[in-house]
Amino acid sequence: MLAQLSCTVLSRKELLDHIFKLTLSSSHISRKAKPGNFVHLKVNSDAPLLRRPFSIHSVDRARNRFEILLKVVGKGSAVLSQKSPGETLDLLGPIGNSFSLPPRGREVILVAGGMGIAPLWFLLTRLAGRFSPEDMTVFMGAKSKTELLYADKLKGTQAKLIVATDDGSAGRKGLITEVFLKEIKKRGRDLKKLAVCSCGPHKMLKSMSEIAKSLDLWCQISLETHMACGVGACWGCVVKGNDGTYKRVCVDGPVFDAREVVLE
Amino acid sequence: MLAQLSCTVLSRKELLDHIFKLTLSSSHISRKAKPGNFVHLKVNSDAPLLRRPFSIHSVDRARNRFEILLKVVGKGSAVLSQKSPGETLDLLGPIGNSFSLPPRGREVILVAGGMGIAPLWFLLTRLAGRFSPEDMTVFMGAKSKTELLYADKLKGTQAKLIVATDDGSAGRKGLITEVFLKEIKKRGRDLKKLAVCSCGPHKMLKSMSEIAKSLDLWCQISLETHMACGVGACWGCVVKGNDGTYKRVCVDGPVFDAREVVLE
Amino acid sequence: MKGRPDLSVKVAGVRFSNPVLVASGTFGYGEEYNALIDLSKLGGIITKSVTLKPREGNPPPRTVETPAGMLNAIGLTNVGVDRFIKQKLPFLRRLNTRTIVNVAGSTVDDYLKVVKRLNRCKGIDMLEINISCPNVKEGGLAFGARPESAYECIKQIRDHTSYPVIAKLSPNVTDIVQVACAAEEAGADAVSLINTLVGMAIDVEERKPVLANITGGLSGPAIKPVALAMVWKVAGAVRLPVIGIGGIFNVQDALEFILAGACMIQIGCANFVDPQTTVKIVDGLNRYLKERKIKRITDLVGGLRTG
Amino acid sequence: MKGRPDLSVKVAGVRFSNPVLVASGTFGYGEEYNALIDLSKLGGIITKSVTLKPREGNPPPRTVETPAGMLNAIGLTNVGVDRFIKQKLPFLRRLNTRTIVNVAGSTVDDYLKVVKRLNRCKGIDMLEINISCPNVKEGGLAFGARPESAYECIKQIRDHTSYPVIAKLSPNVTDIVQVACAAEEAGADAVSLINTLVGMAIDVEERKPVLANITGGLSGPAIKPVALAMVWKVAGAVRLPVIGIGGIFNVQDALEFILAGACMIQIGCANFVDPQTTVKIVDGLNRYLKERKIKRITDLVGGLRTG
Ligand SMILES: Cc1cc2nc3c(=O)[nH]c(=O)nc-3n(C[C@H](O)[C@H](O)[C@H](O)COP(=O)(O)OP(=O)(O)OC[C@H]3O[C@@H](n4cnc5c(N)ncnc54)[C@H](O)[C@@H]3O)c2cc1C
Ligand SMILES: Cc1cc2nc3c(=O)[nH]c(=O)nc-3n(C[C@H](O)[C@H](O)[C@H](O)COP(=O)(O)OP(=O)(O)OC[C@H]3O[C@@H](n4cnc5c(N)ncnc54)[C@H](O)[C@@H]3O)c2cc1C
Ligand SMILES: Cc1cc2nc3c(=O)[nH]c(=O)nc-3n(C[C@H](O)[C@H](O)[C@H](O)COP(=O)(O)O)c2cc1C
Ligand SMILES: Cc1cc2nc3c(=O)[nH]c(=O)nc-3n(C[C@H](O)[C@H](O)[C@H](O)COP(=O)(O)O)c2cc1C
Ligand code: FES
Ligand code: FES
Repeated sequence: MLAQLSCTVLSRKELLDHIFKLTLSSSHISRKAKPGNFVHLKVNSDAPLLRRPFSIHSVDRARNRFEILLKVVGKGSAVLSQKSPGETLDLLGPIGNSFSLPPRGREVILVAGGMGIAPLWFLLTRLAGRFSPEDMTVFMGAKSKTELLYADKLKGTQAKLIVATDDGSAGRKGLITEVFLKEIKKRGRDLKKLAVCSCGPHKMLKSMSEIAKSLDLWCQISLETHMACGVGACWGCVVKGNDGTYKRVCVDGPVFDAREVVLE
Repeated sequence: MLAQLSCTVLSRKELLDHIFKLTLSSSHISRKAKPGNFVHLKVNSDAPLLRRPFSIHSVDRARNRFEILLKVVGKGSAVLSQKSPGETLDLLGPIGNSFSLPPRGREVILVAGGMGIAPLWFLLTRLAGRFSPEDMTVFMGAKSKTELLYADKLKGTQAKLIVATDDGSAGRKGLITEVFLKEIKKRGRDLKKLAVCSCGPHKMLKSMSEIAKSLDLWCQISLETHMACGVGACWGCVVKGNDGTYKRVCVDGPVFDAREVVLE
Repeated sequence: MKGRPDLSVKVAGVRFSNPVLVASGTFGYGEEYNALIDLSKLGGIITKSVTLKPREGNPPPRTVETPAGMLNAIGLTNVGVDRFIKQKLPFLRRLNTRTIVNVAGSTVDDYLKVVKRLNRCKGIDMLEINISCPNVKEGGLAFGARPESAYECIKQIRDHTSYPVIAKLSPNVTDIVQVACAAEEAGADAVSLINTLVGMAIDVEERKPVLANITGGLSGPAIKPVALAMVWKVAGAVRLPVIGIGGIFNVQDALEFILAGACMIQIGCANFVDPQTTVKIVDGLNRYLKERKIKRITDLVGGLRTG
Repeated sequence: MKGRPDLSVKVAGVRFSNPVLVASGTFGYGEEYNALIDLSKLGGIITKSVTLKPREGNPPPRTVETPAGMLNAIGLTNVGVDRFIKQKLPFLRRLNTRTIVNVAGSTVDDYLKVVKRLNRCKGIDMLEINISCPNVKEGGLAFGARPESAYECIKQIRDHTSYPVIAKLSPNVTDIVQVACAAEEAGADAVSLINTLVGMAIDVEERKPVLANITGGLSGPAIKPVALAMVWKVAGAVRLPVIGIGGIFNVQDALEFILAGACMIQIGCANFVDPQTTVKIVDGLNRYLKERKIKRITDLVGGLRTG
């Protein structure tokens, strides 16, 4: 499965300020990737030296291509965001485990914070056949309206969409985790019927993990850490399990049961 | 005189394979520069870190611009050669001493090896008013025809032009220093009437220095060394003088009396 | 020149098909890279440091990138010698390459216990003794920091194993030559250097060290000049084979170490950047020798002209 | 916050307008950079090492670039103390900034002779004693490599001058804290660290060391993590003011050193890359303090949270 590939950039689109979508050509990734998998991209410049991990955001098997969403937060992402069509990227992938499919009969809830939508969108497309839209809710959080990704696209999926922004400039005001918590509590339903998948900034996932633990939710979260090798060799990317052992985010994750990890 | 400037690249032209001419905008350089002076260019990328020195190749005071010739030999020159019009370059300059004008009445001989033409062309343009073309000879050496620079332009100056290539693919066959030596010996003239200015690869200048010493020629050579500061502060760029002291190529040079330096 | 140049090297009686090894801790137990390169092309694999008991290692964050390098404070995370033998060694044994087991411990007794268990195994070609891990007390830097303790540790191990022993040296010392000489006297069959330099990075926004362990070990191109100087000095001072480590990313780097006196080299964090690094270096060495009509790589070792 | 934040620092009774100094050997005698920056904006200028006799220095090549750094083996080229006093000091004296004279020697007696001549001068605010130059026998590394000899050298100087004395420490040691403590005991008023790490580069085509001196001193961003770890350790161990040096290229780097415990910092080879570095860092520190409503830079010193 894991392979080192040279993929051509097919297109590059600026979705929002500092947020880009790159379409890359690869039959291998498009065929093998599962939601939650990521690719480990060589920046191909002198600095930074180390590869950078990015979730696989969508695949198009018919056309042998896949997409990543990329937010510019530092030097590596800045260089990668400037790759133009025709250039090639050296990548390792697909890497990592993937979201387990929620058991049938559950209500599926996806909780995305900012760039967290990247793998969740891929997951959503895979769940679409298995769950009817009325059984799917997407919570989408962002700092403010200008950083809100995919609201329109998500509406198109017919899944229920709940938006929240920190400053209230779009949707409800507040942290998406608070909105999520309020919402599931409000509904008063049997929480055992929920299947939650979440991805977003570390702080948000920490909240999700705490919520999942306190309510004993079926909840998977996809984590982000600094990675060196990306293939399980260096043990640099670990997260603490609640059994006291460390797990590698790159190959034991990036998807973990939110109840089984200890985030600081 | 010395200033730190931000100069816009006005044009970039590939003269030969791996050899580029950059035109940069700067009223300061165009007004202050003398033949032999150089600029110390920031590469403006993470690697290489240190600036790179390039001779001022021509100036256009009227239009506030100057040119450099740049041969790609490593990473720094490669990055610099890719700067496109509109980009700016951070540079220090003009730096260094300059060629002394040959005393009137002399026969002027310029001996250029490869990129050595860069400062010598600037010198030639300044000598043109002072010496008549028949009193000027340019020896132009290159590895082979494909690396021969400026032969046409030099013909246009009406100065006598003698070309040599290592492989004989253009002009005479052999090292330009050998051709030069043969030529001045052949003429049997009073060597005291000659004024020689030379620039080129280290090995060539070493030969020139030996020739100048053995024949006691009036001969100036413009040296190249690795430079760190480029402003005389670090003492990293030194060449040994024949008095046993070290001279800084950046500020005591780059132009030296060929009889007064010891090249290894 | 007809035929391929001879890249093989013999160290302490063990023949390696080429001088390119992977450095401990950067290549797991080999299997992690099995999907990415043909492991049989490597001269040998050096395992992650093995300790007596399994170790979880340090809390995260454990790595941070720095200019032309990285800091790590993994903390010798490993499965412990027993599980190593049961779960990891069989895979390595099946490979058509040399296996060097890197051993770490906090007391000489620890080291000896690990070594004794390894003594009973098949498929191990050599031991590399880590007396230089800067990230945990148990990593042996206590031994590697002084010639006397290095001697003591290596000597004990020497007396308790018939495997060839490589002493892996720390650069965080005033005179690495003294430590190398102590290892030589103690009966080491080779020395490898360098392990990482102690370093640190600070998150200015949070006003906290980036690494949970506060300090870590610096590796990568940044340390290459330091490693090269040490290899050159040690190679000039000991009769043992010297194995060069530190920021080797391409064949040029590899040749620098070989010319400085290293008969073999180890590739560390370059594996992270490009898993093909080792294979590319082997190919590059072949090409270099061929182009220059040099028959054997061993003809290049220590071929630096300093006169 | 009203008004400008207070960037001034006082070390051994000497008040500096800000904590940004230029490192010895990278800024000549100040005049070389006079055309490029307003020297009065610097906290202070540290001169190229001054020795008793003029020194020509090592043969070229003396510098080579390495990943995120450079090696130098200048060899303490300098005009000697007498010409320094006559030709260089007057310029420095006229500047509205502090002057720190860096002193090097091969024997304690050498150092003392230089110091005694400097004792008679006006316009010198402090001495920095280079016991850490790796490139020449006379550069004092012999002293800086061991606590005992560092003590001896600094103590003698301390007894023969009333200038505040900074001991400039070498990173090429097993335990820099010991050397720092020795300097403290000997009566140093501050320690500065680090000088360069010993390194080497090889020209693979020529099979020769790139530097005529074979080895050189490594500086630049590559060594920043090493410098930072040492500054942090020393700052935690001595009561003296610590001056941080090593790969500081921007305000972020400067803040890392200050948080680690440096009350001042020195900018070395960053001056070569961008002569404005010092001035930009001073501006950056001002901005940082202002934005965070921190009144004094001294409030940040050692403000690292490691709990
Ligand atoms: C499995 C996985 C999947 C990811 N998927 C995506 C994705 O689909 N889209 C996307 O834009 N990003 C994704 N990321 C994050 C992305 O890898 C980082 O943003 C990127 O590596 C930053 O590199 P840089 O050089 O631009 O920034 P750096 O200069 O390395 O860092 C900039 C800032 O971000 C922090 N930072 C960097 N990396 C991380 C990290 N992994 N976790 C937390 N903080 C970090 C740094 O501490 C620093 O403050 C993913 C990360 C992981 C581990
Ligand atoms: C005063 C002066 C004027 C110059 N004028 C010009 C000019 O007009 N046009 C031009 O193309 N070049 C000129 N040079 C040379 C130019 O500075 C170097 O080619 C350039 O710095 C190489 O940088 P790099 O990063 O591309 O190569 P690097 O990777 O630094 O080096 C590539 C190879 O070239 C060698 N090398 C690098 N710099 C030098 C040097 N200064 N002397 C000898 N060998 C060197 C290296 O050892 C290496 O083998 C001048 C140099 C000086 C000192
Ligand atoms: C993530 C990581 C983990 C390491 N773990 C070990 C280890 O367990 N044992 C050991 O002897 N060296 C360990 N090292 C040191 C390397 O083997 C090597 O000596 C060092 O990284 C320098 O080489 P490099 O610059 O090529 O990476 C580790 C290095 C890294 C980067
Ligand atoms: C070219 C050069 C010359 C140096 N000369 C001296 C010197 O004469 N005396 C001294 O104490 N340090 C000298 N140093 C060391 C610097 O002062 C400084 O300690 C070192 O470069 C690390 O800082 P940096 O990484 O900011 O350059 C020199 C450094 C360089 C790069
Ligand atoms: S990044 Fe190396 S083990 Fe995960
Ligand atoms: S390059 Fe620094 S003195 Fe010439």
